[in-house]
Amino acid sequence: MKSSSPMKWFTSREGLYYLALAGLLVVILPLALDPFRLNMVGKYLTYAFVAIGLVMCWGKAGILSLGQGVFFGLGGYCMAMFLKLEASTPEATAIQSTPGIPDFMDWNQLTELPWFWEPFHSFSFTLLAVIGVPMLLAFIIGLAMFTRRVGGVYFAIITQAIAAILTILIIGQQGYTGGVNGITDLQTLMGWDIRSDAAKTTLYFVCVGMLFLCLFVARFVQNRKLGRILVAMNAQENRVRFSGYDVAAFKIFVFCLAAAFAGIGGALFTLVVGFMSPSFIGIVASIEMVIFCALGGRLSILGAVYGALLVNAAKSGFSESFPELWPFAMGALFIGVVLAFPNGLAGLYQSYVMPLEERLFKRKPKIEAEPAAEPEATPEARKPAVAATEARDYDPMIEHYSPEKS
Amino acid sequence: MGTIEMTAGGRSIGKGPGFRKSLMTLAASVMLATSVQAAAPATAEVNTTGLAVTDDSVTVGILHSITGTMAISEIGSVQAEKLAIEQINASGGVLGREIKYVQEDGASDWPTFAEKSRKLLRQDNVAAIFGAWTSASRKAILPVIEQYNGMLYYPTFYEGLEQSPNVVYTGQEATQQILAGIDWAVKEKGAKSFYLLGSDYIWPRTSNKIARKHIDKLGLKVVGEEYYPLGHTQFNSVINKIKLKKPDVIFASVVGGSNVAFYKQMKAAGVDFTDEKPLLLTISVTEDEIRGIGGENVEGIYASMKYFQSLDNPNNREFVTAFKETYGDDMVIGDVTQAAYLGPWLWKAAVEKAGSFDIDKIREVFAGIEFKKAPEGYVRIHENHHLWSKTRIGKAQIDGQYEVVFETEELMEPDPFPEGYQ
Amino acid sequence: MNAARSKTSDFLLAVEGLTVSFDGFKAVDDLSFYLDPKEIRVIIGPNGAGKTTVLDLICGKTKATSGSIKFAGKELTRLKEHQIVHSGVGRKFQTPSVFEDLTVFENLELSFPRGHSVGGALAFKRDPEVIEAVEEVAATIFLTDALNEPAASLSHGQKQWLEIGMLLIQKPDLLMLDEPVAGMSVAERKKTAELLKVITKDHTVLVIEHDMQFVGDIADRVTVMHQGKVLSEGSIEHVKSDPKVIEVYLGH
Amino acid sequence: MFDGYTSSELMSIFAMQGFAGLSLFSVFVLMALGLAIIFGQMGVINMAHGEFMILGAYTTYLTSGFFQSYLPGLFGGYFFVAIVLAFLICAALGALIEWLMIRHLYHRPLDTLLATWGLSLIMQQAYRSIFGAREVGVELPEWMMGAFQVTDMVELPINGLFVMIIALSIAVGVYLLMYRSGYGKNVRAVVQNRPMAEAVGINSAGIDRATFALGCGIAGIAGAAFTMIGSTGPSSGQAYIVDTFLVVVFGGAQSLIGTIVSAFGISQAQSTMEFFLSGSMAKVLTLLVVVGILMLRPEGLMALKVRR
Repeated sequence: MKSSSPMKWFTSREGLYYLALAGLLVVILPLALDPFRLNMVGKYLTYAFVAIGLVMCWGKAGILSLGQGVFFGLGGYCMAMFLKLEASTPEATAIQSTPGIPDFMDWNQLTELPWFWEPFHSFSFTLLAVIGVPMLLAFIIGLAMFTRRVGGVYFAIITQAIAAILTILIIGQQGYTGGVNGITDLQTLMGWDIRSDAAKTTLYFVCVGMLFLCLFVARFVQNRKLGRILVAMNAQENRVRFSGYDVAAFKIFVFCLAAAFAGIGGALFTLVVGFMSPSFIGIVASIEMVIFCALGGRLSILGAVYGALLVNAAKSGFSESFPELWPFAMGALFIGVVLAFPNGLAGLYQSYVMPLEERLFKRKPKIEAEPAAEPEATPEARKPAVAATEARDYDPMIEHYSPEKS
Repeated sequence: MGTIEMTAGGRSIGKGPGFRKSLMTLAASVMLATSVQAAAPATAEVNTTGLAVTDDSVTVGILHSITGTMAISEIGSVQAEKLAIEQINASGGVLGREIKYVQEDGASDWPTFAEKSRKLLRQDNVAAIFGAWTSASRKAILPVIEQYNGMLYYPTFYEGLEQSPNVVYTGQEATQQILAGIDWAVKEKGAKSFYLLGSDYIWPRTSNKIARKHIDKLGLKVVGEEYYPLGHTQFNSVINKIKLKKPDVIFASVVGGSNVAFYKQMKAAGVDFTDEKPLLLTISVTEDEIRGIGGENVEGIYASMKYFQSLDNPNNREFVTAFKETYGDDMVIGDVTQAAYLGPWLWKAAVEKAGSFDIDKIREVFAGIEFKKAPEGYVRIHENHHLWSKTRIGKAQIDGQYEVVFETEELMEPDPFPEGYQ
Repeated sequence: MNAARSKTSDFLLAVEGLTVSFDGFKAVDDLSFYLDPKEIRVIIGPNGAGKTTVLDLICGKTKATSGSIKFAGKELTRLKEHQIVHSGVGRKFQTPSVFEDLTVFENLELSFPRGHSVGGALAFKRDPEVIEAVEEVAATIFLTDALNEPAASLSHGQKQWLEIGMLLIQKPDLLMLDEPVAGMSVAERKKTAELLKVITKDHTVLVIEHDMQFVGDIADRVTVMHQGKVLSEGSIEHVKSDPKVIEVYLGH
Repeated sequence: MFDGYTSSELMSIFAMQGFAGLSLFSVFVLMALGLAIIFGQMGVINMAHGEFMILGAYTTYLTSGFFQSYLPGLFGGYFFVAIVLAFLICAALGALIEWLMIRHLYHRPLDTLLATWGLSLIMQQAYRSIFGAREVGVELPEWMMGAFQVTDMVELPINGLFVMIIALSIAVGVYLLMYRSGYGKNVRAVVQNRPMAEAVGINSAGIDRATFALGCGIAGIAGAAFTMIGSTGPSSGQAYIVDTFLVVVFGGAQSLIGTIVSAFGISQAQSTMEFFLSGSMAKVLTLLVVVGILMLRPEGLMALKVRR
């Protein structure tokens, strides 16, 4: 990247979209909402991580995983284990028959910490595990499935089965996992009380920060050649294969990437909400996560963030005023998003709002033309066409700039 | 205490007018029963912590799942709590203030419970929360309610191992339910061997652990212990195992939809519970569950709980009548529903004893608070925030009701951390 | 006569005893043939003769039940598809399969033989070398003016060319084309024949085609397949006059 | 665990355990057949399959109530009426859903999955609004209760036998329909080559609708049968989702025989493991084995090896 290009990027149309999201999350919401509501938004944002992963994995590469909750949950459990160990000091747990181990272990007659809990005394290990454990599982699943060309509906159902297996396991092994109650009563992160309003607000901003980090990683990937390969793979898998690409490796990569995002989201969820339970791993939770992505627009990473925010806000709103209607609304959302507007909000934005913007931008066309004017630019070849006629061609949020013009 | 007579006038059918009439009858009778309310004390005196208390009202929260899978179980609790609140209001309210409630839906989703409890405490500043059903939802609420120093009245029988200064447990903890039940089976039915069967989560596992320890102590045998995932619907294999082991007692803590499958398949496999070979003793099937299972499938099983709808005492007759008049004649009332009904009354008693809505002041006076009008008879709050209560054994009838066949003589002491049972 | 030469390694491609069966049905049955470097070979045959399956087997899309495929001394039957591509075999499908969402430039760039690993694809930069290669191929396939068009907007014939171009940029030693002129206009056919002539200057080409006129225009040798086996092989005149071939095409 | 039992006792137990496996097998067959037809023949994943089953169960519930009130003399036979009604109602709803929703999504299998999930949410909540959140108890006629005494020890539950008979009849019926009738021929023609089938005058849209309706109708029958052994509540259908899909996928998508074989394999594995292990672990192990085999053999047990 040229030193001058970040500034230019921020004034490009795509940059403005990012700025708008940042403005919403960093300025408007914190000012407009009390700490309680802001904390709820923080919780919604943790789902946005999963949704971004799904955009990459499902929207771009066509791999629909109905088991993203597994990775969300694993990330969350890793963080919860660390926090639980911190909360279970020998002093705090003095009334137990074995002080110093988490309370639920004591209730289940465990007398010492299981070996796989030990490393979670270390915060750096935990941070590594939050990303590493989901990625490792994704890698194993991916390796087994993609090299054998399991895809589409089969993959979806198998991931669903994995979600079921993990849920039953966690619930069944309650001495090691906390069972159906999950890991609860998490209080401090390295001595810092995560339950206070100030901490919740801080955690909200940490969420926002991490979210943008993930957005930029996702954006980087989709704008590199790798991103184009993912899209190409979705449409013409064989052509990609016979252009000399190991399709399985790319699928594994993007599946692991989505798993890592989900893991980060899960870990932040644990911090924001203060506990983790198997109900976020199961089938229902996992499929709900898909709708966040689908509503936002399955091809748009920014759309995914809005999708996660809107669906969850609607869910909270509905369940406060018309709880019985919520499942109807949610069901209608699934059907509507698939039948009526398959490209979600981003697609609608592109078809209805963008033309308006187009007219506004016309007045100062400089902004868009500028990047092409860079020194070593050779003519047309440097400027991939803008003509995304079909909605599914491009991420609508970024289509009007050129990925390789650095 | 003056006895209360439900007059025939209060029994008109239908929700609207009948409800009001029964309330009026009740109000009149309760007014008679309790001493005449003194003029309401000043708000500043009774509320020093910024709760939602005004000169003529106080706001509480109701937090149960009314959507999702748990709605089945929790709706009865909501109804009972609302009924209690209406009745208290009709009798003059609490410290001269009318109770208003904010109801939130936990949606069978634990973080939602945490979120909603935070909302109730932070935004609505409720003076008490009546709510939660599953242990998981209570565990989710717990940190929130402790952080903001609220008070939760939790109605479900549960596994124990908890004693929060911010929770009042109006249901039984595991030992109260289990020990009396097993003792009864051993003494009255001569049981020697037991088969423990439950859904796979903390409450059945903890309950069975307590049961097993107790059976060991009595020098008797546990011949099998088995758990099935929540929602499991195929029990043929375990039925065969039971037939192979021939236990005297099946001690069952299966919950939810699995229950229906389990009892139907037991019945179909030729097990006639009325033969009591083996005898089935459950701690999870209340009258509510029987509605889904079908009375003909559970006829003859025994349940060990503190409350059955058929309990024959004036308090309960009155409660059952009021409940049915409010919510319809086809309603049944299970153990948890009754425990939920206790919540608002115990809270009222505590507030009036403390002379304040402040949580800290209420907490100090909890120990020893009695509720003589409890449908289950008489309850008293133990200093560990659980209730002293009697345990009863009911025998299921084909009409879906239990016939009470045994009742402990004394109130059972609640013991959430039972020494020797962990 | 081919069998006598089979041990020598001066063939670019040597297919021997190749068999594949689908649930007992032998789509390709003990097939052997050999390709010289820089040869243009056309495979013809009635529908269901197993022509496309042969290409599928060579490029690894279908795994052989038995037999061997040696390419420049390498055994292909054991390699994965992308490894076969990397060893120098390019395959064009019957229906044009280009990336419709991408521009012509991006289509070609994607096939450029660099950055084919995951890491490589992340690090890939559009440098002058790439641009030069793309422009050169674009010129060959008559698409210089369409470089920035999305592939979806191309005509059917242009898509066929683009796909050929995507093979060319990989610089393969062997190009396999499945009915490259199917559905093309007469003018496009002519141009395609021209294109093939250019290509064969430095590639070996294996073509499946029905259009006998076109076959005559381009083929060095023709292999006729029938029911998974080689029916006849030789120059176009030779096979045209082979009674077995006439029987198969006209007999029924 | 077999100490102290006589060999005849053990024999009886094994006989009954075998029967348990078989009744689980028939449950799986009933669950999976409808889905297998829809998925195998149309490539559509119907996530609302469980809800269609529950619709059949509620139909049975209503029928039983109707007979109790108006035709108490015929109560013993209500179940047969209920099965027919369950089939018709579910099939009708299925046809409607196909027309409203599914037909727009044939080329997008993953989207049908999401849309039908939405449908399942709506159906669940509708049940909750209409029938209440609680499970309903479906009363069975007297003759279906109890067991059939084979020997002193061996007792076979009558309703279990009945479920088996239904499963068997449906399986045979589907086989005849698919392989011995004109309709079946048309279905198979559409599956193999849609444009060609259309060209020879087969109404492929009609075939699709009929197939979807048939699948849903069979789900309805399954639901009716399950009132005998399971619970009927708004969300009872969800309990069946994963098992059902795994049976179908494990069997190989386009093979009805495969579905039967896979149902047999999974049910036997599960019921055997349940006998020797705890229920939860048996379930986990069964799922793991199935997923493991699917990873090794993604096309399922019986998929035809065809040119891709």
